Amino acid sequence: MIVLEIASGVLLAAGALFVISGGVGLLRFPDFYTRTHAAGLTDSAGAGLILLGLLLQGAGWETAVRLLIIMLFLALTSPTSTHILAHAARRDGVPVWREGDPRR
Amino acid sequence: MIATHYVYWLLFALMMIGLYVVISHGNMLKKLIGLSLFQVGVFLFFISLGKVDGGSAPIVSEDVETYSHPLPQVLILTAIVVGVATLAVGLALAVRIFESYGTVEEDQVLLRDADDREQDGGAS
Amino acid sequence: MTTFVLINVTLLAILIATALTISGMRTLYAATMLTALFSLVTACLFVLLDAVDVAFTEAAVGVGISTVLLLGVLSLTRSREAVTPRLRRLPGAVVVLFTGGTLIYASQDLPEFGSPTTPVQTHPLTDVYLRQSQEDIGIPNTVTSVLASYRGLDTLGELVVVFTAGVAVLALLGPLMQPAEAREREVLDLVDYRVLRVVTGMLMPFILLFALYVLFHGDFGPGGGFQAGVIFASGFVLYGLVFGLDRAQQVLPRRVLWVLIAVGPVLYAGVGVANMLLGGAFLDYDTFAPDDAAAGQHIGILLVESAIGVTVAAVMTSIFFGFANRVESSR
Amino acid sequence: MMVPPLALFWLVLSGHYTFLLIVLGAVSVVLVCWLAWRADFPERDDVVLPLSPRLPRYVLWLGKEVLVSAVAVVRKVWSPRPDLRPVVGVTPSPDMSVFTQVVYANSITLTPGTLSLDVDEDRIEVHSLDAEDVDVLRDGEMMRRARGLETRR
Repeated sequence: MIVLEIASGVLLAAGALFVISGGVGLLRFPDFYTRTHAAGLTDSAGAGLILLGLLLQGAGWETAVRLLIIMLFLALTSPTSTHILAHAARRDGVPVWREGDPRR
Repeated sequence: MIATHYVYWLLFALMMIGLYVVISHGNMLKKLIGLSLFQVGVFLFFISLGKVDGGSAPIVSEDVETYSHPLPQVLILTAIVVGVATLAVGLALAVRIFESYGTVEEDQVLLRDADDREQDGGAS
Repeated sequence: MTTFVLINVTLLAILIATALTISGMRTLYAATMLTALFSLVTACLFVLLDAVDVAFTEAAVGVGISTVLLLGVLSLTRSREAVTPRLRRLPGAVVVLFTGGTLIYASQDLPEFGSPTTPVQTHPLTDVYLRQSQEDIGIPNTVTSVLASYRGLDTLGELVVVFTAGVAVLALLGPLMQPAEAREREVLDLVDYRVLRVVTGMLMPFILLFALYVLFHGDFGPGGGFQAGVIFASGFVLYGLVFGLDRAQQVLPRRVLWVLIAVGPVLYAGVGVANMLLGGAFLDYDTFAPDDAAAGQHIGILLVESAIGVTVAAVMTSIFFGFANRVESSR
Repeated sequence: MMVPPLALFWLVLSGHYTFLLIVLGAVSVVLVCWLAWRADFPERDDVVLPLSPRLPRYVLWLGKEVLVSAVAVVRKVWSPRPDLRPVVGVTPSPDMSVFTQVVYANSITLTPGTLSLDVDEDRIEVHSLDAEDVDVLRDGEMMRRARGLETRR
């Protein structure tokens, strides 16, 4: 079982790295749309890897089923909310940042 | 003292921030938001009184020995739902006040009331 | 410093920082969003303090329903706060500092946090709730047995408060307003929100079923009537937000909702009266099955939790409908 | 149509298979189906969980894509001078059922670096951190795979 534990640890660490990168990107990127991309890192890769890591901890099938359902739920809702947010910004006329523009 | 009471002190700070918003802000919606901050502080305080070191959630199973106390949790569980229901009543009142006064700022509401009273006094 | 203390202090620090930001913010939309964040962090803290049932409720209420209500009210009133004059800040600060100081002084008398020898933990009642309840009632989740059985009368009172609050909101916001006939039906631009609509349509049945699952599995894990009611209502709030109020009201007509609001307290009190008729005390579920007390308790708890769930869901949904009607008719 | 996935959801979550709970579960599923029928979703034919045999393969492929593009974005986040040339492009999505189009749009959003802004009848507007990403989308591998879910249903 040591292999599983190592794999789980690696996945959790990688997930945490993605989550932190998402946060840093949120602070560093210049405008709304690019920041949304950074936040997407946390949502998709970060959350997915962390949940996979937890899945490998092997806590019985009831927990595993719940983790899988959470993953499915996230895979459905997080892109939807991101899309709607960006859609609303687009409709509101938030301009797209081009290279050389000042930060917003 | 710090090691054993830090949670209470931090929660008192939280309650006081909420209380400050309720007392000094004139906007009624802001007051309601402040009230819910205060409320959450109280909820957490209650729950923290039932917590035991190394305890787990009070769902009895064979391989767990220590449990946190269920009673505060029951009280707070119902209080949260009651809290949102009363928040809705407060918000409904705020909407009605806005409809008749055109503002949700306490000062302006009081000012309009004073004006009305003066006019009534002048007429009679 | 254990990990527990570290996580605890970090979460509390985030809470306090959020609260400070909210108190300084004049744009109320942003403050509302931060309040939702505040609730999420609170839910994490509840889990840390072993209160999983409470965390459940807080997450559904704080992030779902109260945020939607606040946003609705902001669109009805003004979303910018006036500047607080300096003159008003001072008395508030004095009162708060004085109260806070008193509380901290008084906290010297409080028992140590987390200690197993506090009066809360050593009181004989603790043993009743945690050990004896397994024989009396026989369900693992002691929160449910305390909520629905040991303190059933108390919970009936809470349910009546929720009922009253729902009626008060309906009275304030004019429940008899019938906007659907007078107003021209909005032509919904389906293509525009295609993604949102499809995903909502796919998720909503599962949210509703999850609420029912939470209702009926409150005996074994975190869950129960209050949580289920709030989750059920947030499913409908989601439907109303995405597909429009008219359609949401077609699914659950308001008249039906009003009946359901009253069904809960009546059913709950009816269970108590039935117990009296069977020769027991008010809400003494043992009388349902005289030979097997635990079975009687199970029936009683199931009925009472369902009553709670129905009323909470109906009250929350009709509060949302009330506010949403105002928003639509003020356009 | 909706009964099997809902019943499966209940059984998988429940974990307690006593007579009472199974009956309650059946009642709950019926109640939810009745409400969903009353709700009458406009795209009802498409609003069915895609229990297509190709779904697992698609999920695995999408997971791989997400990781690859996430690494690229992480590099941009941490580089001292991020090389950002965001563009708004359009990728066609002709003759798709609504459901497949939604799957496609959400897959675009789920991969970091691309973000679907607007879903139209037969095209999707995409914001991307890199012009190349839009070109890759136009090549159509993701679209082809998303379509694969539809045909084998």
